Amino acid sequence: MSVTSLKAKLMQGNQACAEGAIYAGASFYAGYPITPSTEIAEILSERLPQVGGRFIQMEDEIASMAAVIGASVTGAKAMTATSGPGFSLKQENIGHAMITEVPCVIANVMRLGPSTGGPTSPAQGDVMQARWGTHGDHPVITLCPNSVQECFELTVKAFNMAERFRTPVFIMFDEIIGHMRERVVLPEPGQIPVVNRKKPEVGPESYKAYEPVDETLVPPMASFGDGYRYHVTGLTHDETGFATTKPEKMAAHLQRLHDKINNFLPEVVDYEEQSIEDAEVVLLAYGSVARAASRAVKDARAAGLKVGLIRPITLWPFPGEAVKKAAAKAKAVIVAEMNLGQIINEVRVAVEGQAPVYGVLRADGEPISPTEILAKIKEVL
Amino acid sequence: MSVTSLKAKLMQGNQACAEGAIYAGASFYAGYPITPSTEIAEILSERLPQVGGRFIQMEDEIASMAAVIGASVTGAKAMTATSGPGFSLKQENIGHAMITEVPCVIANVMRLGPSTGGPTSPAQGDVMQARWGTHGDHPVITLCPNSVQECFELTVKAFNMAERFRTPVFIMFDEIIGHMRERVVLPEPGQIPVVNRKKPEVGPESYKAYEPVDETLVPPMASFGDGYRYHVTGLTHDETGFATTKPEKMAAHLQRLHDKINNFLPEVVDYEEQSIEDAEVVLLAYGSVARAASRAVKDARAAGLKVGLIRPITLWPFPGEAVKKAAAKAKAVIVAEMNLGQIINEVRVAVEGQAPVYGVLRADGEPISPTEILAKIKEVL
Amino acid sequence: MRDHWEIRFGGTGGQGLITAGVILAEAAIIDGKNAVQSQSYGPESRGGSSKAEVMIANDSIDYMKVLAADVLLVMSPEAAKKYCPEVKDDAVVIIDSTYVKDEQPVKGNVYRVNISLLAKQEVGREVVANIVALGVLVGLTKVVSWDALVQAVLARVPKGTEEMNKKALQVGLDAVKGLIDAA
Amino acid sequence: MRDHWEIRFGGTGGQGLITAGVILAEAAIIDGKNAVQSQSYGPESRGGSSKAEVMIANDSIDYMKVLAADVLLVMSPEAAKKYCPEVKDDAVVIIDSTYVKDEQPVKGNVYRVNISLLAKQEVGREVVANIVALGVLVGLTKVVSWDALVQAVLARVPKGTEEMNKKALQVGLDAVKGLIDAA
Amino acid sequence: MNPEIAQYYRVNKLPHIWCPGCSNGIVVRSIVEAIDKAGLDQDKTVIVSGIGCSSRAPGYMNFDTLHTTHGRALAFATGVKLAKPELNVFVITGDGDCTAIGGNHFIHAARRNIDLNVILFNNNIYGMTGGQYSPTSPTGTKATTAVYGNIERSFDSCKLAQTAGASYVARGNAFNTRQLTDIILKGIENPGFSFIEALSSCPVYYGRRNKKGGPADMLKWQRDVCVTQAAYDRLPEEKRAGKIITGVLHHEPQPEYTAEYAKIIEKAQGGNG
Amino acid sequence: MNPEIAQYYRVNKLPHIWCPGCSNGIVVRSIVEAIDKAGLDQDKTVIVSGIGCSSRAPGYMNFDTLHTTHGRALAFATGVKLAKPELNVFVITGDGDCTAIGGNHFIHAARRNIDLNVILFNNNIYGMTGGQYSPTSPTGTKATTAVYGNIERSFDSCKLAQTAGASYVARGNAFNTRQLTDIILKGIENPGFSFIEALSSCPVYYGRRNKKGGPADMLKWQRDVCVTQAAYDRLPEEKRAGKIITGVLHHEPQPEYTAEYAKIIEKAQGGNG
Amino acid sequence: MAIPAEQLKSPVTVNLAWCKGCGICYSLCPTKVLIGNELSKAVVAHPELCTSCRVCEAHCPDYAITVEGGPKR
Amino acid sequence: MAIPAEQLKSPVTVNLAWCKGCGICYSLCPTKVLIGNELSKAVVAHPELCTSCRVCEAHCPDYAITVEGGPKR
Ligand SMILES: Cc1ncc(C[n+]2csc(CCOP(=O)(O)OP(=O)(O)O)c2C)c(N)n1
Ligand SMILES: Cc1ncc(C[n+]2csc(CCOP(=O)(O)OP(=O)(O)O)c2C)c(N)n1
Ligand code: SF4
Ligand code: SF4
Ligand code: SF4
Ligand code: SF4
Ligand code: SF4
Ligand code: SF4
Ligand SMILES: [Mg+2]
Ligand SMILES: [Mg+2]
Repeated sequence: MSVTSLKAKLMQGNQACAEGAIYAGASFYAGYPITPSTEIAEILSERLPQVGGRFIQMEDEIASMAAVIGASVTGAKAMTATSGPGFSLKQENIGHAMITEVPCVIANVMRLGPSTGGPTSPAQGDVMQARWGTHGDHPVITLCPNSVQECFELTVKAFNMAERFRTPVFIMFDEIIGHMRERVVLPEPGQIPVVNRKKPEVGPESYKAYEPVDETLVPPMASFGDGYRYHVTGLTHDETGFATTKPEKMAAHLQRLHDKINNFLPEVVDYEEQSIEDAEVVLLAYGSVARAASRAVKDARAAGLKVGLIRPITLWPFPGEAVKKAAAKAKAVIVAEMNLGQIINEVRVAVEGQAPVYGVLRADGEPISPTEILAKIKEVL
Repeated sequence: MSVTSLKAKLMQGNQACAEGAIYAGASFYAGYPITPSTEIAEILSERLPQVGGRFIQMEDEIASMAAVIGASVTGAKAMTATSGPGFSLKQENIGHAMITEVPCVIANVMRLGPSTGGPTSPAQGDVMQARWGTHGDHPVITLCPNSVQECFELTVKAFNMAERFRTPVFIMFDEIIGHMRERVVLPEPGQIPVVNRKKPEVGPESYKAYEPVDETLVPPMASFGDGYRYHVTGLTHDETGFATTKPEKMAAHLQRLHDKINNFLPEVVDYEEQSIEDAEVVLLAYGSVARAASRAVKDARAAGLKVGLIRPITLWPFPGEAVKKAAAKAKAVIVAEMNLGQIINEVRVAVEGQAPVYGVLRADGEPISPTEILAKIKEVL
Repeated sequence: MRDHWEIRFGGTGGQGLITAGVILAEAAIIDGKNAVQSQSYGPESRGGSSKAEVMIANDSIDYMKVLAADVLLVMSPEAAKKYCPEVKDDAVVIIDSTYVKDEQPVKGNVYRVNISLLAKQEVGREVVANIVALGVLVGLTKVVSWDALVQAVLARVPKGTEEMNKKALQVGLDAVKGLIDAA
Repeated sequence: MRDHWEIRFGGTGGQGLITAGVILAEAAIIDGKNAVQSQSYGPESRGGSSKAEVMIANDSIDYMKVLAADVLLVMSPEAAKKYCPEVKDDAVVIIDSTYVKDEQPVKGNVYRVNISLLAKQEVGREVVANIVALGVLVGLTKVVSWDALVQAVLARVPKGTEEMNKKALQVGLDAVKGLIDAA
Repeated sequence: MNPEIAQYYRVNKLPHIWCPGCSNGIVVRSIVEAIDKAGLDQDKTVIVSGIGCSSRAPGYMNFDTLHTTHGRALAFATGVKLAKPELNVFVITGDGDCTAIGGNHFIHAARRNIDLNVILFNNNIYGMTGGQYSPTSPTGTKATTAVYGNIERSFDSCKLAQTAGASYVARGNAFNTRQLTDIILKGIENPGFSFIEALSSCPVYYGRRNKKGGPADMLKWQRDVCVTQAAYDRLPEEKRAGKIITGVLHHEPQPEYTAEYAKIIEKAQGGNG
Repeated sequence: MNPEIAQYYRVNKLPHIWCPGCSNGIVVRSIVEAIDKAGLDQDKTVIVSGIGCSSRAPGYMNFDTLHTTHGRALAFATGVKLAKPELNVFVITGDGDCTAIGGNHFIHAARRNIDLNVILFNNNIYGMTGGQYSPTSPTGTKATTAVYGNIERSFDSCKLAQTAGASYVARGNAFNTRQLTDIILKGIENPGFSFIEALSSCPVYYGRRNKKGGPADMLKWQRDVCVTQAAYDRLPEEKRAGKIITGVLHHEPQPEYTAEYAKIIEKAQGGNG
Repeated sequence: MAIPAEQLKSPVTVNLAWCKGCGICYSLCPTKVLIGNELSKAVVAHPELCTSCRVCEAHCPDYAITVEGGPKR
Repeated sequence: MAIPAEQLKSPVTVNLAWCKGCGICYSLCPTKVLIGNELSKAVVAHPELCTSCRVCEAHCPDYAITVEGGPKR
């Protein structure tokens, strides 16, 4: 083992998320407890004041999301964490943060739904909701770790992307990842870069709060209290930030929300491939299921089967290009997820009929095992 | 004009929806006002007590959805209506109605989002949210009228399907359809069938609230107060209705939610085709946009272009088979919708790469015109 | 006689243009025709821009929005500016000269009528300007029968205001009598 | 010595099995190994079924859940019934005979130890049954070093209870001393 | 189980999931005893709850029972009652369920004075999620999200109910089961919104972390601090600190919502309401 | 516009979207006058609002302004204030926004006594959506969703604020602009949750349907029915009916949330707070 | 008839572009300085009667009135 | 030592399958009829002392105690 093992610790996924937030410079958390995400709140209620930050337990999830946005407009890096029922409740205000372009991080530790469902059962049933849970149109960035180490690292990345793209960023764990404990090695301060939002370089007179100043299309963001006296509204607005009903302004505004992310897909989209070069069967899995799939790939290869794995790290934007490319050479694509068919639709869009797409789908509170995946591989081959 | 024109009236889409509810036997409405759906509430606040029903303006949309479920378990046919922000807020309780299989109707008169967006601007930006707005997995039935006459008829149908399938049913208008007034001919009582939920035929001793008794997979539903003393919970439950964490029971329960609808797709899925037989360009559009598309088809045909239209009447389940079939013979598929790309994904899934799929997408508060669609047709041909 | 009419009313919220559109569409239904009325308006209750559109046809109506108007009524300078260019060459363009002073439409047959002032001075209340306008419009275009129009107006307006509204219609009609005869 | 251990603890909520799993995993980390601990539990705070799993390996650990256990500890009849069949043929199966009376595992090397009673009687508090169990388990399997175990226990338990917990470990170890030597 | 009360339980679902010593079971018993004493038709009685430990109660109660979403029980119950006013509707809710996430439905149901019997199981903590502070946790409480001590002030949910419009408000506790049964019974008899706060105890999360002793100690504490208004008034000044007033705190009949709605129907159908 | 107040407005956004005679503009003027009198740093002052006619006000006000979602202004404002306690935070809200959909955030912000200055524009109706009844519409009100007359009882939002925990509560009206400015000023000076109900008027939806006359008549009605507590007490019994008490209704300083939180930080960082 | 407003130096001025003709000012003006025109908008009819009390300014919801002099509010 | 409970006809009985050993009953029993066993569950140690006051039954959160006779509650 390398020397860094000196700093190795056993840490829970939720705890790693909380520590990742601190590392990324978070100074504000508002939330409402819900299994299986509660540890994130509990840990941050203790940790944030230690670093001069602030934690508040709000009256519900709607208020939590609201407070996060309020905090972020003052310049704070802010986050909340929840699970399905709370994620549903946050959607309206998530939409507000999307249209007002307020950076923040929302963690969803997924349990079995719909409704109260199985509060302590693992699931991956909210991944389509992450994409489409709000009314209206906007793209989303959604990260999905498959280890405790990644819980830490992707939380840092989530904050970085929130600040870079001026947008809410989701980080979605399944309950297994959130609750499991695993060996992690935490980076030193400075070891992982920490990104801060772009601030205006002009004075208040010439500041237009929603006017992009460079090719990123991301407008610099002044903090409330800095003297810019600007307006933030959830109505469609023009580059000044004030409400408009002019079609061309509305169109430009909503289109820019898309372009500021979609024009930078190579920077955003992240995934991992395993044994994909010659794969006749392409597996796709994420979160804890990806670890079962990874083992299934090894077992399959050991049995002489040409199987590979694509693991999306950004669920959204979805790494469709990689899937398309892999599918072009494959005899079959198998999507394993702890739900009754969600990301599989996105895979179908990417595959474009090049290969049949099968699912290993499960929504019963049980993890998907390598054995099940292997069985499916054998079935389709 | 036929004799029925004697009963012809000019009626607003939202009003037709309210009258459709009355026709279908609705006796309960709970809602919270929001543009552009408010007229449905206003009209029902006057109409319901006239027929012995009840209207309540709740404190918010969450409460409205809750009250609707509460009313329905007592045996009432219940509905609510809202628009994007309210639809977002209702999602958690919609999930509750899904998992508890409580029939009800939710109308969403769509305005421009995200967030407060453009309250009086037409849009079709909530159609993916209708499918994926809740956490967890379940199918949904979503109807989409393109005329005031259909606002009436599909509202009746929405209630019928809610009762038949024991599930919440969405009816989604865009603002244009909700607010426009058009000539309608209302049916006589009895002219359109009205469906009522199946009640238990057994006594309380042998009643299992969530055990299907026939191939419909829909369990008969006792009304509260009828002496069955049964339990309804948003937790995953077994056939008795009581919470369970047994994987096989959870799986069976969630799977049945899918099967009770997906096993009956021919009964559920509805769409309309126009000039599709020999179409080289297949248009797909719904709601008010379908009327622009319909005119575009006529104009194109007049110009000698082989263009046809598929208009989904059920957005969900999506008429993918019809699209697939039409795409097989087409050179191009064009999806026109008042959003930045929603149903187009579903079309891509159906088309499976058989033809390129183009969008005429618009989210600026302006309707899509036949001219724009025609231009696109010419561009892709 | 056209068998398909695209009619547009433009002005500001509070001028009653949507009501006018509804009445016109209802009159068409009474005449046994098909009609669709639609609108667009801002979030303001009063004072924002407001647009009402009516399609009238003998058969089915596909698209519900005006592409190029056969008839245009404008009651604010903004509306005049925006909508005057989007009319057919032979359109009837009615301008409320109380509010629209110097807009110069380049297409259609333009009629300037002091509609709002007439409403206030001849009928006594500016709120009936929309009804005066209907009198003008139907007088000029005969898109619906006068009887149907009167019937539709009476069915919509608050009880007790019937006479005032009938008068408003007449004031509108009278204002363009000469023009119609001349036409 | 195996280089990959799949260890499962089954019982009811409140028995501290998850804590036991965490301690074991922490001991493995102290030993410089890789470890993953996961669990599943019901919605009840107390009394529902509870399962903790620990994977210990020298290199990376793909899948975090036990497929077939190398070591199984069961502390309730339900857990015994459910998990005893899912072990490897040569597994170490530890049964808390305070609660599991007549379950007859068919696979593995079975050790019956009166863990909970020992905790109550020898250490004085039943809450330390999980620590006694760790003493038994590590005594039998040596999956982690004893020093690492002691260190991990002391790092987790509330201040002031260190001695009691050390004693609990020892009680567990002593209970199987004879067996180990015999093995 | 005593056969006197067995008919009101789904006995085959017992034992329940609550922790050893959790007082939820005690409070539920008072509810069913009050229902028994009131002679309500068991087939016409509905129990609605939200989410939380306490909100699991309906699953054990032999009525039509509706377990809803967190905080929303009162809104669901409003639908039940308005759609079928002949039903007797009870709402079982927790301090988090009723006064945190559900606070808005609470004040609105009270304002409408709709005929619901609401029993708030106040254990001063979020039990189900493992011990976070709630809006009724006293200032200074230790909780998993208040490791430095809770800085928030707490609601007096009885006062809130009254100010919002409840026509009947009472407070009881799990120790004094006779009083609790009695004030629930009086609430049933009030045709309007009846709110009963039942002081309960969560020995596992609230008790342990705040050093309140075991389950029996927590009940004894209730015995010691709870007094009726009359008894309080008799207490010498120096003994009043820390006392909690129990009993009926407010009772003032008001027009009931579904009864008023019946008049609307009459009016709409041409009566002269 | 008078230059005295112009600096507080985004003059280029005027005229505003409100209807002729809507009193929202009058109330906003009182707010900016109070801010002026209090001498607040305009760059350190934030105005937060929800959704509604009244909630459009921040768009016209020359500060950092945040127009949020319906009902949630207080929760957003809580985030603003807690994250940057040196800011002066105002919340502009409507009767629907604050007491219907936003009721829960209202009582919780009051409970926490967080230093926000909340001005509720109470026009007794949902103006923005065209005249539905609100939780403050008097019983009997006609509204688009109460064509048979409103059967609900209304909130006294001042009492609710006080019961929930607000440390400062006052009521004013659009007619008595001096008083209104004054009570807002006092609210600014209270370090804690300050709640000011400003009776406003919606001549278009509330006034017309309920036959309250024109804009000026509605203001005159306010003049006639509003009295201070002192004046009320001097009134003979028979003249008291229908009077509305205005002025400061409650003022009792309490620990403020962000100040208490500062102590938590100190404690966590090793101070002995 | 009164002297046309524009010919007097009036302490009160109305910004007609902002005035929405609500009638509040001329209803409340204690000395009837202001009246409504044909579109109900406020016009200064009797500037000479103005006491600079500022009631009109304070109650104009549209900030359309400015009164010079008078009490600081 | 007391006579084993099972040999006396006791007014109070404990359903051990439901008893969770919380200790409430034996803490509250005014006459110490009940005691906790090695797993803290309630056992009837002194049935002869029982006054059928039903305090134990009323406060058993698990409905594990039935007292025969005594006041109707
Ligand atoms: C929307 C939503 N948010 C959060 C939760 C998680 N949750 C379940 S119960 C509960 C609090 C329970 O506290 P209380 O109402 O006091 O009931 P108790 O468990 O103490 O009886 C919470 C936060 C949830 N189920 N749903
Ligand atoms: C979630 C949501 N529900 C409903 C609405 C529609 N809506 C906008 S403002 C409003 C009520 C406004 O009333 P009030 O708060 O009293 O403000 P006013 O317009 O009277 O000033 C409603 C219901 C909305 N925008 N968002
Ligand atoms: S956690 Fe607390 S409230 Fe919940 S069952 Fe256990 S003791 Fe009762
Ligand atoms: S609708 Fe009413 S509250 Fe809204 S701007 Fe008009 S008058 Fe004011
Ligand atoms: S108060 Fe203002 S808006 Fe109203 S009439 Fe007078 S100047 Fe015009
Ligand atoms: S300042 Fe006073 S007197 Fe002068 S116009 Fe205004 S209200 Fe009238
Ligand atoms: S009170 Fe009930 S559960 Fe508790 S020890 Fe006694 S019998 Fe057992
Ligand atoms: S009935 Fe009374 S005396 Fe008898 S065991 Fe129970 S508490 Fe003790
Ligand atoms: Mg609680
Ligand atoms: Mg209002």
